[in-house]
Amino acid sequence: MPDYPIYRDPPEQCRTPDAEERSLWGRTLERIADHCRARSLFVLHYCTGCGAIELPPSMTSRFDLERVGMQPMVTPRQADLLLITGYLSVKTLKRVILTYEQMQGPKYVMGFGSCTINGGMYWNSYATVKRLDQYLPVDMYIAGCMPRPEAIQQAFLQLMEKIDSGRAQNWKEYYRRYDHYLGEQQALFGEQFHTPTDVIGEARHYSLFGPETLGEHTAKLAKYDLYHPGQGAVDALEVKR
Amino acid sequence: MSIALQLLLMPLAAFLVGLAMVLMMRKVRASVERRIGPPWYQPLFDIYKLFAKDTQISHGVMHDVAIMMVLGGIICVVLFLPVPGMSGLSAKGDLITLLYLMMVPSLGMALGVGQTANPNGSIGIARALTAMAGYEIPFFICVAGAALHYGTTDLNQILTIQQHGGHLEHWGIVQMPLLAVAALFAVHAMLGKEPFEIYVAPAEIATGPMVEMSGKYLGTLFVMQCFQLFTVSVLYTTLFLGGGFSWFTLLLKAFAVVFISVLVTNVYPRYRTDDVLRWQWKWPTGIALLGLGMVMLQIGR
Amino acid sequence: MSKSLPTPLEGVFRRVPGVRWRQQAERHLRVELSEAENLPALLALLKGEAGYRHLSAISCVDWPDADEFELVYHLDSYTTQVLISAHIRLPAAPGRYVSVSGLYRPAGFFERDIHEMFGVQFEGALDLRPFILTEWGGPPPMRKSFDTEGYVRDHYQWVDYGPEWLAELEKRGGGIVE
Amino acid sequence: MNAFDLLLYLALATLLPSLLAPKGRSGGMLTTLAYLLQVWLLFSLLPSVSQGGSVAACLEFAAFGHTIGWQLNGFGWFFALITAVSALIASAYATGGWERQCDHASRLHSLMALNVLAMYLLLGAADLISLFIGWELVSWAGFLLMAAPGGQSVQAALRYLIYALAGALALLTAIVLIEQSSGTIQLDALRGALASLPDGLSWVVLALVFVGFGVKLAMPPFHLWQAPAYGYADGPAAAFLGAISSRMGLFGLCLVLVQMVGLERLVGLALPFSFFDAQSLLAWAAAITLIVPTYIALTQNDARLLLAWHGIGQGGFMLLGLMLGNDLGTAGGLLHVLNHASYQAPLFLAVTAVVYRTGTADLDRLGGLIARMPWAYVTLLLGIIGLAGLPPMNGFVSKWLIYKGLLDAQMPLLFVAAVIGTLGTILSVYKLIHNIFLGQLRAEHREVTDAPWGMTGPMLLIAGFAFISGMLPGLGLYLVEPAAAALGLPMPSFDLSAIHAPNGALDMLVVVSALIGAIGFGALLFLNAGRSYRTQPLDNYAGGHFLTAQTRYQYSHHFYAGLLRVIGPWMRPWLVALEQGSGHFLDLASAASRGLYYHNGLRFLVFGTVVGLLWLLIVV
Amino acid sequence: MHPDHYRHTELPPSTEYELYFGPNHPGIEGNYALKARLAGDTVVALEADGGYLHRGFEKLMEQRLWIQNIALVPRICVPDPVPMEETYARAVETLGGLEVPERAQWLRMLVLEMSRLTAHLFYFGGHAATVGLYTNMFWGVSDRDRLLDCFEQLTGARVYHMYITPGGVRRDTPPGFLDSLSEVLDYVEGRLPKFDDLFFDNAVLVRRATGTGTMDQAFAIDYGVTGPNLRATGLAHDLRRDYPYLKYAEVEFDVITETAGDAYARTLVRRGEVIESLRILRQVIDKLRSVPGPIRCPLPNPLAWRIPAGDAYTRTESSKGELAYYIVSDGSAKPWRVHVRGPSQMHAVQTLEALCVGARIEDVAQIMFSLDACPPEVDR
Repeated sequence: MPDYPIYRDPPEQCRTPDAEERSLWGRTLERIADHCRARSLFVLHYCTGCGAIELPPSMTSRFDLERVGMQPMVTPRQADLLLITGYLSVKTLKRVILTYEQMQGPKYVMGFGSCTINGGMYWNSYATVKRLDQYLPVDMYIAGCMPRPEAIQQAFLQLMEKIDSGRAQNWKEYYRRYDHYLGEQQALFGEQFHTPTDVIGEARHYSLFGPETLGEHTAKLAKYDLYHPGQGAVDALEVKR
Repeated sequence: MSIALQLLLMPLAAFLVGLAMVLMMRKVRASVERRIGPPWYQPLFDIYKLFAKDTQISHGVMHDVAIMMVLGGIICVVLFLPVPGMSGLSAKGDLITLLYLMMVPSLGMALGVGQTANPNGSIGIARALTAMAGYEIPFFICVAGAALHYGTTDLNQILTIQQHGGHLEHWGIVQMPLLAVAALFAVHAMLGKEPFEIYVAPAEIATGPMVEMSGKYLGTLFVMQCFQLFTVSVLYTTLFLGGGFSWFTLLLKAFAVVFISVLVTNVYPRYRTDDVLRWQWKWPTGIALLGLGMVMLQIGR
Repeated sequence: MSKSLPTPLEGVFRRVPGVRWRQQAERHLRVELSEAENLPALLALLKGEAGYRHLSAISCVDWPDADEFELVYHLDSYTTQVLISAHIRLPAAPGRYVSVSGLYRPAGFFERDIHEMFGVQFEGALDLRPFILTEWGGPPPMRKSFDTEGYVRDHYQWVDYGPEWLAELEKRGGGIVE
Repeated sequence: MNAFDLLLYLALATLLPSLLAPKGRSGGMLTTLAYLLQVWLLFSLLPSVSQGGSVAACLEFAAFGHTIGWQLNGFGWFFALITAVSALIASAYATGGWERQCDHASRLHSLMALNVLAMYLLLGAADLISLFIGWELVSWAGFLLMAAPGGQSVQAALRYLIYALAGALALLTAIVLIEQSSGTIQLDALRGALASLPDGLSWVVLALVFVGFGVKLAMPPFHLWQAPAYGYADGPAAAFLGAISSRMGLFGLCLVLVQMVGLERLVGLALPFSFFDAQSLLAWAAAITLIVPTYIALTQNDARLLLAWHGIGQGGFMLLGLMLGNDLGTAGGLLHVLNHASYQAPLFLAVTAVVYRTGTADLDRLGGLIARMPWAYVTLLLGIIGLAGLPPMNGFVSKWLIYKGLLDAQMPLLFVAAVIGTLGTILSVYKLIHNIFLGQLRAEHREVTDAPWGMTGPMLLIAGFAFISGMLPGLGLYLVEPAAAALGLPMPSFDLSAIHAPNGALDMLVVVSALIGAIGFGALLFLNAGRSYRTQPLDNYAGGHFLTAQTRYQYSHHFYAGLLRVIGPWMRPWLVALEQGSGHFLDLASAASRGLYYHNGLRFLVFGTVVGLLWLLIVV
Repeated sequence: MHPDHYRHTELPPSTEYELYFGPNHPGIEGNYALKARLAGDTVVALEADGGYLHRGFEKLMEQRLWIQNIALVPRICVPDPVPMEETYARAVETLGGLEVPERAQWLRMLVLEMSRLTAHLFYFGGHAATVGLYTNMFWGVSDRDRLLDCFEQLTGARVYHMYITPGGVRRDTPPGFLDSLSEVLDYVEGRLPKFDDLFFDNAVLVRRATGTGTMDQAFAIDYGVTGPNLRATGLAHDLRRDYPYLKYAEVEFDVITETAGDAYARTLVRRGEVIESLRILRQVIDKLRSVPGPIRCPLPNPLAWRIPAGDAYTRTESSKGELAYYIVSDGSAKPWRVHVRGPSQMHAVQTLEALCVGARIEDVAQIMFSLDACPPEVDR
């Protein structure tokens, strides 16, 4: 049993320091940006599980999520919002982690359905992971199996509100606590697990470095030479499957 | 108006009009699909959000330079396109220059996408260039016909000829109806709408050129879409619809051109790459050649 | 047991030794082969002479008490329209059998599936590379000996759901009865 | 002794260093210096050749009752300048590093010098005989240069030789015919002299001249030899040949068609039973030269062949412009000769730099080199923008002139043909740069670096010139002016940056500044919009999969599959069969001639002479 | 020539390259992956890669009571869940010797056909989206929503209804349900001409779908293709008619066939089946107005329900093809073994791999959607 609750509010230090460092002009721009971000959510088109079946109804004519500025996007690069639509098999989780890391911040993760919270009805399945926020920082959960379009909309609206008010900063936590998340991932996939993305380099580049960005788990990445992408890296980047 | 002010105002106006055109496009699409569609600020918010992304991925110098080329190229094109009250630099470069300048952002995008080293992107570019070979041929036939008809390639002169007397009879579409029709087909393909949307084709190549574009890179492509809608529709208006005496008439005509295009696009699937060529080389090209023949006869007489 | 057997089947069953059949349900024959190695011959005859061109499924059942795997081949014919389920049993120890994918292409998928879920080896199969469990390190999960709850406990964390009303229900002797 | 004499002697002397110092780089350096001197000499000739003047060489002799001599006018001077500069760049490039990998560097230098000398002799011809002498020298020198690397290049060069022999014979016949009909061989005296020939004879002369010079221009149906012959030549030699060599054909063609026959006569020379006159026929031949090789280039998988095929196509552009006879067309056609040389040379040199480092020009075995060879990329990029004719490069200016000329001449269909050619060019140059420099970096090229500065410098220099002369097209047009004057063709009014036309002008300085300014604005916007992180190539979208170094995901082969599905069938059935058939025939003929040549040189000479005499007998 | 920095390696030229379709790709139905090896724009080889949706259903069902499994089975195939419930329930009934009351049988047919309708409407949208006709997707999905409302009215859930239980159904029709359903059916029928205009008669679609992913009848039978995909090759085989279950023998309907066997034929077959489903539904509604009776047979304490030992193999014609459950009971409170045979197991792996060879990039997604492959059925 983990000793922290499933829902964790974003740590305060994630947002405030940079907000205070910024000038009035910078804060105003950031405020406008948050406003725009909330009203222009690009959802990644990745049907990770069966919850995806209620997305087309939410997106299309009847509920029309474009009314609130959401539209599906194809590749992780373009998207802001990753929907984990239900249970995650181990095989999918690997892809989801890569996909998440390939998304560009600010990025948000939404867990769909009970199975992302505690495994749901697949609690004793050998193939699915039970808790999503063990591996990725999650911004919003929708309970239920299967969540109804109304619930989905409600969650989206709440997420938008959270973004608008500047509280949806969990994506920074992934950089700040990368060692923790990597450790959880390695525990599941094996010690040699790594993605071709350079999370640590990005954290350094964007000043998102935190006390837990580096640690014993990230030390294992050293041999893949991810910190200095270039000459040798291409050789080593090979995922054991 | 001083030229410096014009150089500032022309891109700004083009951008704003382009935003409105994108909004109209999305609204029309929504109503065809029986839904409400985005709020009025949506295109602007999308672009602002993309430019305000905190992290973004670059695949190399060319990827960055490409974005600058795209932004610069589209702005530069607008400077050569006369609009009511502002002729910009259009006296220094004519229709052919304009059409060639329009290829600069495309080239920039092609190079940038190439550096992202994604096969989807490369296929997308290969398809886009192929489609270009498809629609540019009829379009250039129309341009040749129009240039012969007006006896000039200077856009200001073309506008003067058409607006002479303020009657419809001098409009390109009245004088050269076949060319105007063919050019409309080509313009539709130039805007990359279904059934000629092969180079984006999300279900096949995952949006092709845009596949590795994040944040401001993608935002630039959104901006490019705004400018492209403006440029193409205003160019068509200038060549065939008599341009505009005022901004109101110009926008009325330009929006009508885009409206026809977006109305058609929503009821067609996309053709395969080779079918795009076959279609473009059959119908618009054939009509354009007929129209060209008529222009030749007129000139000969 | 049943009397009304379509004519081609009668002959086919007679020509393969060790075939016992009975009507399991309406238009569903259950065929048991005492010798597992006779199955390909039976399938070949069924396909060739009785028009059984459709292999509906191959099911595998683990019988750990007998140390056996049971393979069930479900066949259908678009002409006679009588379903046939042919049962064979294999010793679990080597867990080997011959592939029938040369006869029925769909067998390729089912054999691949059974191979990764039960660990049964099919000789001459089209493709036995993992399909679903490509990133799986454990034993074949569908075997009865595989303890899925134990595996889950070892590999995943989950939040226990123990509301008070359930505890009370259990105290009163409710809940799941074995 | 005037500057032209000096030039010829210097060109002869340029042969020496590489012959005398076959080892080491001093020979190459001296050769390069000699080319530099030649360029300087040519510029010093500019005042005397402009305004239709000319400079006669003191070298002359008498034969066949005529005085054979050499005299350089503005037209020849224009081509000679391009020749000298191309040779200078190629030689500097070779000396700068390329020859380190080459076991026959001195042979290359001396053969290139021989080529330059031969071209001077051709370009400075004062009469038909010296023209023929120069022509033959150019052919043979070209052959030797093409065949220098050995191997498959010899085969290609022999193919060229077969064509060149046939062309030479046709030319000889034409010369005899002209001499017979006009009674003189002096080019000055022949100016407009052929305008009064009867129709039938005019057609014969035209056909013979077309064959004779068209072979060098590789106009269809004589297009088969050039691409392999240039493509497989040594890199610097390929750049030199590609930049200028086949323009000699254009020179000859213009000499006869424009100077002797005159475009007015061509217009009046109607092809019986058709709408065509000789001018439009030639223009259409030029358009076909523009389109067919360009779309053949699209299907090439070897970077050098692709470029060589484009060289043929661009020749069509030049001829098209010159056949128009109006001011814009003339300026465009001649300017395109200069502009083409200025981007074709860097293109070949950049590709050669890639071959120098990677050992291959196979477009399926390259990719992603932009990270490793950025300067070669820049060169190639500037080159392809020029070749595709997009602003801001100079290729755009000459193409713009030709387009405008076509519209002014009311030839919209030829305009469309030119556009079709340009579209094909854009397509294939993107394939070229994509397959070499963009996309996935191959594992074996991970440690490749840019070519040494000795190579990179010259190619960047000439590419830079292509950009500058695009921004200031007046630079090139000043050089074109004497040529047009010598031909007696009109020129548009222009200044350093702009070309004036009443119905649509072009001010490249404004266009380029606007473009650069706008790109600068874009850069400001880009740089202020939040930082980006440079990631490594495997961090890439693959549908959620993990890419590995072993995955081959470079899309290079069959790049325009969709397009080729449509135009492939048009090419395939008869055209390819014909091409292959004639190609095989040529190979057979060249093999036979090689056999003869290798086994008994004397017998080969006798054989060649007999064939030539037979030909003369039949014709005359 | 021996360049300075040239290191000789044996890397082959990139005449062939790899392109990954999925799992994160809009051209993929669900969470599934296709690895294509391409030459130019032509597929040289295609490898299906499944297991992204693997939850180990068959194992899970061995761990749960007979009655608990009702909650699991619909989740095996999301777009068309009702046949899963029906097949499972019928297998349990066969094993346990349960008799389903007549009204329950009609109710089951009602939800089965409604589910087929929703699946086919979804299919129209999906197929259209792969070729870029998004309007059709919006229309199809929103029209499907009307049927989901009916489901909600009847079962209380939109997607996972868990309506069919062994021995009957969970609840009877609420008042006014049949009328509102009839209205929806009329609405859907009225929409069909619009779909014809937009989709089936669209010249561009016909151009794209004709001749794409063509299989002949022998190929289809050889690869175990079933359902509408098989009927599109001209073989009139339908389990509802050939092995009638429930009351299918008592309703009138036609088995729709096409002969071309390409993507367009498969779409047309489904369009025909929509009409047939409407026909069946109307007959069922009429019956439901007249047939009274209980809606399920009496069951023992479901938490201690033991099923006699034995095995059963039951098949249902789902919207995608032949769906079958093989259930073995050892007489305990839980199934000993459940094997799910989904039609997509045949369509999405071997058939798709074979059909895509020689196809073009443009058509891969279309071929997959036109087979109506459902990955969760494959992965279970």
